[in-house]
Amino acid sequence: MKNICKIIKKTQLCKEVFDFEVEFSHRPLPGQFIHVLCGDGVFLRRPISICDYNEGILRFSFAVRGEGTKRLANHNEGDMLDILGPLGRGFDTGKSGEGTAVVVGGGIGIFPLYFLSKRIKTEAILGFRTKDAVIMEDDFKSVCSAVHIATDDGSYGFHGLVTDVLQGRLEKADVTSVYACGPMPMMKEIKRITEDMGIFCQLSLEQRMGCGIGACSVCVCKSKGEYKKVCQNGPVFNAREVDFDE
Amino acid sequence: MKNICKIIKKTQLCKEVFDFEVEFSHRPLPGQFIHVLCGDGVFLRRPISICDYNEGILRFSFAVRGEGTKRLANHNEGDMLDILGPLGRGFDTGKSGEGTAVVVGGGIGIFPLYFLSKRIKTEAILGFRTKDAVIMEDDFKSVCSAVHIATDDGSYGFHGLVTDVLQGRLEKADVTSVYACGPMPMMKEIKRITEDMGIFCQLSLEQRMGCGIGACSVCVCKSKGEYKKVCQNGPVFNAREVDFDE
Amino acid sequence: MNDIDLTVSIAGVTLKNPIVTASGTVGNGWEISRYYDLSELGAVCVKSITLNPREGNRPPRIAETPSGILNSVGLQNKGLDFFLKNDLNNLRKFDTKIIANISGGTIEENCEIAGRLGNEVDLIELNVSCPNVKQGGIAFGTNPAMVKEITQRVKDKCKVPLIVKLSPNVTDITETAKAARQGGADALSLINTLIGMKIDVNTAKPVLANNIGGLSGPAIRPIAVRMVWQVACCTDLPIIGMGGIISGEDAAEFIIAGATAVAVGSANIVNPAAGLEIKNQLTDYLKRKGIQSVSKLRGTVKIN
Amino acid sequence: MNDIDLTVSIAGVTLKNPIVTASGTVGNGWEISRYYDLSELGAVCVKSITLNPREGNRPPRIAETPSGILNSVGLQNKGLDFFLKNDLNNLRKFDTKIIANISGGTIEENCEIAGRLGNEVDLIELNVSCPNVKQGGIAFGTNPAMVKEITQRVKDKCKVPLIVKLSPNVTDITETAKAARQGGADALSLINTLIGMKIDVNTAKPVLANNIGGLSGPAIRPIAVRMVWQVACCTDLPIIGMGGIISGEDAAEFIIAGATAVAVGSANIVNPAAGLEIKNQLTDYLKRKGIQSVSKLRGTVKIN
Ligand SMILES: Cc1cc2nc3c(=O)[nH]c(=O)nc-3n(C[C@H](O)[C@H](O)[C@H](O)COP(=O)(O)OP(=O)(O)OC[C@H]3O[C@@H](n4cnc5c(N)ncnc54)[C@H](O)[C@@H]3O)c2cc1C
Ligand SMILES: Cc1cc2nc3c(=O)[nH]c(=O)nc-3n(C[C@H](O)[C@H](O)[C@H](O)COP(=O)(O)OP(=O)(O)OC[C@H]3O[C@@H](n4cnc5c(N)ncnc54)[C@H](O)[C@@H]3O)c2cc1C
Ligand SMILES: Cc1cc2nc3c(=O)[nH]c(=O)nc-3n(C[C@H](O)[C@H](O)[C@H](O)COP(=O)(O)O)c2cc1C
Ligand SMILES: Cc1cc2nc3c(=O)[nH]c(=O)nc-3n(C[C@H](O)[C@H](O)[C@H](O)COP(=O)(O)O)c2cc1C
Ligand code: FES
Ligand code: FES
Repeated sequence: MKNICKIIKKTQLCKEVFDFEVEFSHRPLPGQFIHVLCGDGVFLRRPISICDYNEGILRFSFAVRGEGTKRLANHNEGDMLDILGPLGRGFDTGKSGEGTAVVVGGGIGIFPLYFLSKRIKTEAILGFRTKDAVIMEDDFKSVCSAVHIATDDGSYGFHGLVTDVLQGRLEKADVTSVYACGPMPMMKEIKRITEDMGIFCQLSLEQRMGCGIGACSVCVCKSKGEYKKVCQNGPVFNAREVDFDE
Repeated sequence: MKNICKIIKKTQLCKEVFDFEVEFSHRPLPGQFIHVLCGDGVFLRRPISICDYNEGILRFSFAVRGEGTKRLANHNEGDMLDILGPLGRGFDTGKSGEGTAVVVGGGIGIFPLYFLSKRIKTEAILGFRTKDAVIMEDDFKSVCSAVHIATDDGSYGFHGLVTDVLQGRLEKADVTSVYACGPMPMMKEIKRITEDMGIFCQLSLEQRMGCGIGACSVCVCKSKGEYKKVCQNGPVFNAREVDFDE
Repeated sequence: MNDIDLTVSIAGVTLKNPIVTASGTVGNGWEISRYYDLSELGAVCVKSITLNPREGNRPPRIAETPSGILNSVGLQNKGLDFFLKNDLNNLRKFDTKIIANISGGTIEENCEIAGRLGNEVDLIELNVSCPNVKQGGIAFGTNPAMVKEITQRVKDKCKVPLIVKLSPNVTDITETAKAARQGGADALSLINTLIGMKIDVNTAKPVLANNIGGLSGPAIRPIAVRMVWQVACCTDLPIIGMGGIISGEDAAEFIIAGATAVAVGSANIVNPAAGLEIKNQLTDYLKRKGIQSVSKLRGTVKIN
Repeated sequence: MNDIDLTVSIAGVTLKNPIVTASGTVGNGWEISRYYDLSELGAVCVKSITLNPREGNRPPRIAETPSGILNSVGLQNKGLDFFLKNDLNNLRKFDTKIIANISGGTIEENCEIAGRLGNEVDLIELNVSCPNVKQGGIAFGTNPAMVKEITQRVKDKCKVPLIVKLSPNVTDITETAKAARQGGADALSLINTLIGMKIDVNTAKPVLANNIGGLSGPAIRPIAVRMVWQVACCTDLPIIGMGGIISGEDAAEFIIAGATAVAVGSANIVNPAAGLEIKNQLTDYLKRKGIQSVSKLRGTVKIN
């Protein structure tokens, strides 16, 4: 649904990441996303994950990457945003009841995982480039039973990849489900690891989008040999069904 | 010259007319204009007359017409504007020493005449659509020896055209120069009247502009059988030299 | 709004208003029907249909350009059978006309699709101009002789009026327009997308996996208006005009230039309710101008 | 900035950097030289020159379109004699190359202009693609055989290298590019403007008094990049790429696509210092990417 939403809170999480809270009347599910008009001069909407939802207030966070997110970041409290959503299929949390669930996020991939972590019992493994880019650690700590941070340069937490941390964590054999969102190489590796160990795993994928509602067929990824629409059939897919080597 | 200028005052003169004061370090002449970037999503600059200038503060007023002026009007005090100027050739005030000068403005044509009226002894004849559109009457009263207002619908002042008022005023035979700015039919009529009576007259013309600096040759008007650039050879032309019937 | 007559006729088929969806931008109607009632539209034109399912090009398939979109979907669709069995029944629930856009890779394939569509749909739009496929598509669409031949042969199999969709990637669009007319087209639609490319300067790689794609959106509107005007000047066939329409006034611009109906494409991608909003804005425009019937607006351009 | 080598060579003429002004957008240099030193540019390409003075089309001559400009100046200029006597001497004061863009109405006129220019300028750009004049212009530019012939005959009279400026209003730009090469062109420049039209829906009149005009600006950039890439693939002639360049990264995009130099047009109209700013931004881009010489960037597009 199309909504004109008032920004009620704007904060800056780190150098290039902003956090908005907007009035929003539709209740979303973890893993769903919104599709936002960024302002004059930017034609297409930009997809952003829902980071949290609470009694009519939707939270989303985004990194400034190009023209769209730059224009979006120029908005201030009190401004109105044209938002489409909630869109897409979220995480399947049915499978995570029995054992421990782990969410694995890399960079801007952590945002949808926070909303998910509030709903299920989980541990978090979060990866960042460097210490200054580490964000939302306290948020995750308040909802997860454990939070492991990794940085690429070792300036904070574990020195290395989230996939290394995950591999270590899985050795305990108590983990029954993994939910991940992040850059492609990370997702590919997590698919491999969880498949090898027979662990249920869902990935939230990214693809360049047009409509965001399943009408234009631009946002596809290969799943079981077929092109599926990330905006409609995803963004969350079962890791097993994603074909990365396309 | 290109200037990034801070808006220090924004007022609304009537329903669709806004008045801005900006910091501006180049001293302009009456009749010159500025060329303003209106904001994201508007590609070309928009030409606006200089309405006043005082110790580093430039004033301009504009009516909201289309996309450009709409975006411009969205700016607030404290915002920065990218302004080119002062541009063009202003009014020739040398000729107005001897007798009485009259400025004749129609609608948005009144703005450059205010700056001019501050510099020379003059009476003003100002035309508007209707009473609610009458603006800057007090401004002109404070600098002109007399101010005559005409409205198209007779809701305020004289019921009729500024050219009728002018014709009446010229009967006294003390007027030696006329400066006019307004819609084409008005300008054409003023050229005819002043030519018939042998009175010195200058017109400030409008034409759709590109560069505003004389480089792209789009903004022409016919003058003495040739296309002249309004932005460079004008916007002020001697009425005698303007060929309207093109 | 009821006092204004919005009906238009395309080759004997009456549309309740001139607003049509442009092929490929609303899928087959399922998704946008959640945003408004498709019965509000003059017609729905579906995503290009091929005989067999097509998987389309590799992603990324979209890039944003100044006031425009580049796309390289490449005719992904589930094929004719699926269309006949599923999409069509859904579309029939709405009180609107159905235009089947067909995009076979060969003349024969197009003939077969047209034949099998029979009169299950209200109109057939023959896409001879898709820039995103290797065979067929644009190869037909830029050669007047080919346009005439394919039109003739497909028309022969059509039980409903045939619209030919023209490519703007030509030196002279009046040539292909006239060729389509000679081939027996009942109406023309234009423009399809212009071929474009965008390179990511950080990676030196084209943003689209297909390297090139079709440019649509407001950026191309001046080109589209010019072509609609040129074609309207050289033929009496009804025209469905499109290319960058995002408001009711844009729609009016195409109708003034000579279009009988207009299609909304990229605007749907930005705003799923675009079709409905543009219809309402066009109605407001007609009211403001005191024009009682949209057909009175058609071709009223006053050339300087 | 001195450690980066910006020099490029167009048919043996060395430009100190790849930034050129596009014809018609900076007049003959007088005006923008008040905004920056023209010696900062690789070359200045002047407004199209005709043998005799031309008054151009009636105003209005410009309209804004989404991310673009429509213009219908129609080659207003003071003629060859005035250029030789006045503009040329002024331009010579700057340490930059001079490109004379010539736009005669007939082959003979172009030959005469080229002959009389002799080697007073560094390069001649033959405009066979102006959409705003009735004879000459685009009629030459869209027909490969004509392009070849005019190139041949003008080349014959040229004492300096000849650049042929191609029209984008064609089905296949590689055809006209190859024709120009066969005719003996030393370099190619592309693209000129696309033909467009804008109608004021309040008056139903085209905004331009000339009804149609040439579309330029960022809106057409994806089309221009595609054409530069296509032409670079089919010929070894140096290319001056243009169409919607407003930043250093845009300039880089054209060079990656295969252009040796780039021309800045519409950007000058919005910002008189555009040429200088784009040059500086391109230098920053090269530094950021660690590319020592701009010629190393040329044609580096990694096709998917
Ligand atoms: C389902 C989904 C959820 C997302 N959630 C978030 C989030 O919570 N926080 C966040 O910071 N980012 C998120 N992203 C990525 C975000 O959409 C892009 O960073 C953003 O679109 C970049 O736009 P831009 O104009 O700033 O960059 P540009 O690179 O200038 O964008 C150019 C075009 O590419 C597209 N694009 C660029 N990067 C991406 C990308 N990674 N994924 C999809 N499209 C892209 C843009 O949408 C635009 O159409 C999400 C993406 C998807 C698909
Ligand atoms: C020298 C000069 C001085 C001016 N001074 C003033 C002033 O002090 N106050 C004021 O309100 N207006 C003034 N104008 C008119 C003002 O420039 C236009 O109203 C404005 O450009 C409209 O832009 P828009 O985007 O809102 O309208 P649109 O109609 O959407 O503009 C579309 C295009 O047409 C051009 N255009 C439209 N109307 C005019 C016009 N009347 N003259 C020139 N170009 C036009 C625009 O610049 C733009 O390129 C002046 C014009 C000129 C040439
Ligand atoms: C994402 C996308 C997919 C398209 N797919 C098709 C298609 O399958 N068949 C077709 O004939 N045209 C297709 N088009 C072209 C549109 O129907 C239309 O001709 C073009 O986009 C111009 O209109 P617009 O500027 O309003 O989008 C597609 C356009 C877009 C943007
Ligand atoms: C106002 C204007 C005038 C132009 N005049 C000429 C001209 O006289 N000769 C010519 O060859 N091209 C002319 N052009 C085309 C430009 O040189 C250039 O090819 C085109 O604008 C595309 O580049 P751009 O998008 O950077 O403007 C003109 C363009 C504009 C906008
Ligand atoms: S973005 Fe249009 S189908 Fe997914
Ligand atoms: S606006 Fe460019 S010459 Fe006047």
